[in-house]
Amino acid sequence: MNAKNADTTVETPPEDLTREQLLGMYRRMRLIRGFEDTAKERFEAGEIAGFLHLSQGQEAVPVGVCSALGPRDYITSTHRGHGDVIAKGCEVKRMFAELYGRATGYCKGKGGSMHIADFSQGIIGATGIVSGSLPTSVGIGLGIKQRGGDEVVVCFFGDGATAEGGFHEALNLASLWQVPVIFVCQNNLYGLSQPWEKTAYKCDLVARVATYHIPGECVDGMDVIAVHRAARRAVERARSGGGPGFIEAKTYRFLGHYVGDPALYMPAEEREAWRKRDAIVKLRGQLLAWGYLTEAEDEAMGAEVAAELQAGVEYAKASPLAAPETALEELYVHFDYLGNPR
Amino acid sequence: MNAKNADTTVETPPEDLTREQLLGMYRRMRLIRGFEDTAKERFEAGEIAGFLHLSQGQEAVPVGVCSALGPRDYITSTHRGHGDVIAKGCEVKRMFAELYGRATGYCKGKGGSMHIADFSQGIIGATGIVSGSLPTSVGIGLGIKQRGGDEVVVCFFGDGATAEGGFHEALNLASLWQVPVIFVCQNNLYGLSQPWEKTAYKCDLVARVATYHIPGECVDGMDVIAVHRAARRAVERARSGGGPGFIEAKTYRFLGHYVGDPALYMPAEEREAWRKRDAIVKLRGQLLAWGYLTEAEDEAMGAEVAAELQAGVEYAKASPLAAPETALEELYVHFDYLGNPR
Amino acid sequence: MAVREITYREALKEAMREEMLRDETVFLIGEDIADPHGGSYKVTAGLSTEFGLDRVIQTPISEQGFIGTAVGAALIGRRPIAEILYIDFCTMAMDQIVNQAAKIRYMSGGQAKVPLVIRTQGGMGRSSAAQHAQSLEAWFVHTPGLLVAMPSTPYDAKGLLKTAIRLDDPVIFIEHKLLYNTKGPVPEEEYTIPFGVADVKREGRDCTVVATSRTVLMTLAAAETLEREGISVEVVDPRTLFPLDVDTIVASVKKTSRLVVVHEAVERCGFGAEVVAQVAEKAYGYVDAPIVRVCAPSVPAPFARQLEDYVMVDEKKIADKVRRLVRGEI
Amino acid sequence: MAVREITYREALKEAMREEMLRDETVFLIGEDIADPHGGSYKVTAGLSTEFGLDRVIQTPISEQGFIGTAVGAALIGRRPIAEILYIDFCTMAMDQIVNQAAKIRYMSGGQAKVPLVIRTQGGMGRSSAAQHAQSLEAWFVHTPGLLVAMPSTPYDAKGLLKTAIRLDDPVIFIEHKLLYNTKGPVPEEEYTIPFGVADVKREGRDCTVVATSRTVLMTLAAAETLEREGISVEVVDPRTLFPLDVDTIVASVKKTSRLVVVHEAVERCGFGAEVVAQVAEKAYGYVDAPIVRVCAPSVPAPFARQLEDYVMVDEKKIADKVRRLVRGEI
Ligand SMILES: Cc1ncc(C[n+]2csc(CCOP(=O)(O)OP(=O)(O)O)c2C)c(N)n1
Ligand SMILES: Cc1ncc(C[n+]2csc(CCOP(=O)(O)OP(=O)(O)O)c2C)c(N)n1
Ligand SMILES: [Mg+2]
Ligand SMILES: [Mg+2]
Repeated sequence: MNAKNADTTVETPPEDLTREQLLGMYRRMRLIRGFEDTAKERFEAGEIAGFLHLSQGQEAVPVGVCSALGPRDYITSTHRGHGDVIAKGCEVKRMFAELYGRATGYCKGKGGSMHIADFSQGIIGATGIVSGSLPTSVGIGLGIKQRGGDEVVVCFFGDGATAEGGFHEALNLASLWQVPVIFVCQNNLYGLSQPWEKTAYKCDLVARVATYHIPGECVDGMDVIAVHRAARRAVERARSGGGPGFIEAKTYRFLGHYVGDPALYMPAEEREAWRKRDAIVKLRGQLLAWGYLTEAEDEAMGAEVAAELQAGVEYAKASPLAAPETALEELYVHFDYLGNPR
Repeated sequence: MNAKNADTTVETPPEDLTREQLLGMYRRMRLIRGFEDTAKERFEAGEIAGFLHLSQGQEAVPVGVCSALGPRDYITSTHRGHGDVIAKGCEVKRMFAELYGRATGYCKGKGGSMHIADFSQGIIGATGIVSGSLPTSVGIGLGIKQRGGDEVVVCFFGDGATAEGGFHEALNLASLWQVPVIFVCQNNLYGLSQPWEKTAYKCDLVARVATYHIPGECVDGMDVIAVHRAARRAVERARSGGGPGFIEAKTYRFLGHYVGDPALYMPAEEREAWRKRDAIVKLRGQLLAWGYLTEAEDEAMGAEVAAELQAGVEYAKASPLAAPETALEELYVHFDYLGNPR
Repeated sequence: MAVREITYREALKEAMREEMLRDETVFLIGEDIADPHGGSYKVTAGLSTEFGLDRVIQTPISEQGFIGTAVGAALIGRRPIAEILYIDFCTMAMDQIVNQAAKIRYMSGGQAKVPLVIRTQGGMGRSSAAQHAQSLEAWFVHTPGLLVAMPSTPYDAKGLLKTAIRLDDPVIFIEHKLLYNTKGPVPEEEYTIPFGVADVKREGRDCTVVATSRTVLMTLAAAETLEREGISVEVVDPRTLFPLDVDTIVASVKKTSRLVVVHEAVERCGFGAEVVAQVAEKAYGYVDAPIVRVCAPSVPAPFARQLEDYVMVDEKKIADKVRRLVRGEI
Repeated sequence: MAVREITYREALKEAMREEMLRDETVFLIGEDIADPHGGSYKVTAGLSTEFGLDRVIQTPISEQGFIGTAVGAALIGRRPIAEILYIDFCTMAMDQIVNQAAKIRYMSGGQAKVPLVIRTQGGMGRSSAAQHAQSLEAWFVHTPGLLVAMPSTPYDAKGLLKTAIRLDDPVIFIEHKLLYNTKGPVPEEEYTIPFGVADVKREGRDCTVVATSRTVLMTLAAAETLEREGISVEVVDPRTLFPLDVDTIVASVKKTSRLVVVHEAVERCGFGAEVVAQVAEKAYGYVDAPIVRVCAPSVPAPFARQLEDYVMVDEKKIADKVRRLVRGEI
């Protein structure tokens, strides 16, 4: 964490962000938190199948980053992607519909929690393969460059992904080709059960990435404004042809790796300490202090978010299940799954 | 190339190497050069099948490195591995036998130029997959550590391999586990047709490797003494439990990627300039200047090497071809190739 | 012989533990396998506590790196058991598995031994979606130099894993995510099961079903149902896909004159095709009906339960196919 | 139609060149494909000079990275043709091919299109040894979401590659290292060949041989020999392994009542097994002899000529097998 972020703790509101923007970010973070809490509850009630990798605690990272993006920009995400895709614009009702295996889900029940995509908003999708999205993101960047566009692509990944070969290959290619990709490492200090310092020996990621001549910043991932600013810098640079960027956001996963993981490997004191740094609480405090939010407004927003989530779950439950035989559809554009031409 | 190597150009003989050692290194370099020249000639005459990736120009690297190894130490190598395995102790006659597809070849005709191995000398073999040997070498290092041995393993690879994910994964694991592996990058400035600066953007390899906390040196690969000293430092450290090391040896491939490659991508002036820096010529000059070698001795050595090569080719040609049906043998230890138990 | 009922998970763990005690060169390597996590499917739980972190080595998320590490260690005489959590992630290490582990012995003219076991698991049934529910055994059976085991019961799991660990050839050892909690009898005493010996899990007269992994259990259940209908099914579990005990399969087909091959992997170019091809050649003239397969249709695994159920092999699909075949409706 | 004789290499290059001229979103990406090297098999020679280095993108040795790059670019509407120099090196990019390219459309519920072609080559015959002579098509046929083409002639190569480039689905396009210099008639005029349509390369009565890639040429030569002996062979070249034109194969087998399947890949779990399995199911009752395969024995490719010749499929091995089958000796 570097000094750049210190400014967000001061008492005067930031000059580079409007009240609306800040409230929007706050609401989005709450929506993510609420989505994750609701999903957990519904999963534990047995209504949702599969795995659920939740991101409570990390909300400031996707929201800080995606608030620096435009609607035509792209993101890619991971197994822990709910927050990323909500931050970029996914509607919770269609996400719930996906988790409930409904025809109205983003992927019509075929993808589930780990693979939510909304191409119409540049949400190219999440991959369940650790590091799998890094090379793909370079390709999106290359495609943008080829067509002379000014979009950027943000590639979200975890600290665990930095040990994979694809991390290195993607950085090297992005650097050689100077594509508009912003690599955002959500360093939540764990890759499944393994603490970050066991993944990479005394690693300073920003310094490692600098050997590819990719400018990087390490930011406090519990400070949405700090994340947003770092993202804005990287996005502006990439958009104007300045090539790839890198952000390491130090954050924390409040819960286990997946729902059901007792996470015995996370020391209780550590969990406590990070809980106290909750980015949502922090921003709330700032908004109140700056006079951007009253307690009453805050409560109203909470109710609104709760209603949206509630409605989302209802929408999902009321939607028709994806018909079983649709399992055989949408594999190829030009052929059915047996290879008969359409 | 750094200052450390400057000392090898002075007029007084080095104190850390005996005349015998230096003459041994010189002879070994000549043997490799002669092997490569002979193999090329025999290949062009149609006597040898497959590909031939030759290493004329690079001899100082394997010889400098392997002269710092003991017989129980290990090496792994690449598609361009003749020099590496000769430097570690392979006999040219059994190498020729391999190239000629004879039963007396190191791999009984099954491996060929790209896969020569001699487990009895710790020559674990060459892989034709660029970067394929890097993770394997970490495993050899780990195995050594597990059994409490004091051997080291040298992993030879090219500059091209540094763009592969396996490079990063291997460095990271070697660093985490502090295994006795010395990664030796023979940076001959080309990966097939692609110049090094197109492989990695402004890359300082030693600096990149330092981000894994692996000590590295960049040496003049045309100076066998400089290479040897860097290797000795790394070997001593690794042998005494100091963990992995890295050497980048700047060298040059005098010929094309494989026999038959016109290498149009290598500028003529560049080739000329590097030819003038021939490591064999340099060492010869030093040996003469230091009084370690007379012109007559040099000539005698040349004749001896030529005779060894000549005898090697004859041995190969006189050896029986590997019997065709042996193609079905030696796949499994416990089963024949159809799965019938032995 | 004293026999207890234990789970498939416990059977696997016992195999590893016994071999680790017997031979100090045996070690485990993989992601998240050490305590307190003890592996995501808990197969290795407790072993790092018992044997220490030098024998149960955790690795960063680097499949290419740690499989390569295991190959290298095996090459100098260590006996690594590497765990790839999902067979889907083998895609990250295919070069080390296929071009290095499988080929080094052959390429070196028999100099190398690669006493490596790669434990992994596959299969559908947990709504894990496309990247966590594949059954990729056919790739490895198609790779000369590898041995492939796929146990269906706790007994087989333990006996085959112990053999795998002792063999000097690389073994891909494929478990099933829905078998870990299944129970079965396992002797207290030490035993091993040779590779290449099929197990006739049920004898029958009317139709031979060759099934692998969890589909063996489904087939046994289907056979019960069919028995009540007067159809007698012989269930052959090859246990190792390579070496494959073709003799037992062919002998069974010669007896029943009908063959159905079952697996969870997608049908196209799956292991079942190889079984059919071997029988179509070696039992020609003995087969009195089309040879059919019950496999997943060739689509990725979908997420939603009803979609996954639709594509996944189950007892009913197997019973239907056998019934129709025996009745001459196919 | 004006028809010239050109090589397989030229046919491939023409296909790429024409499509690059027709559609500016088509681009090439791969190692060493640009001039002056122009690709190690020279298939792309000249294209970077004509289209520039933005359309013919050279990459460092990073198969995972550049295949992933191609996937990403395809996802936003570009049409990459990626070259993996040897199919053996696909092992470095299996995750991007199998878990990403093949599955993204399905996983996203049909939102994605992946108009990606991966050109690569396989096969034995050049003493390239174990890591440069594999034939791994079966892996990709076993992967739902991919299409797989394997042309045997210049005509097919050009027509199929043009189709592959225009399709919105990912295609694994597998060439053969010993076909590049073969010549054949190719029209001057534009044409394409649909995927999923087999080509009966020779009509015959006594035996159907399904062969792929270079083994089609070997089979045609064997058929000539056998014709002189009075044995009439029908040679079916599926051209695309998926979609597979089963109807043409089954119709042929129903006519000849005998089937031999030929490919260079190792036999065990190869593509041939799938063909046998389909026929054993769909042409049951029409086959009058064991169905046999002529493939490489399941060992890695050895280096030495005499060893490689021993394992490699050739005209003689094909002729022998067909002859014995037709004579009832198998
Ligand atoms: C290639 C691959 N290896 C292993 C896994 C199993 N796995 C899923 S998530 C995970 C941890 C990922 O850690 P990180 O990248 O830090 O992301 P986080 O879970 O912390 O968000 C692991 C090991 C996987 N999905 N893909
Ligand atoms: C994984 C893989 N990709 C591509 C190739 C093809 N290839 C063989 S050697 C080579 C160049 C290697 O360059 P470098 O590592 O610098 O070694 P050098 O040839 O210079 O010794 C390439 C691209 C390969 N053998 N393996
Ligand atoms: Mg993490
Ligand atoms: Mg090089």
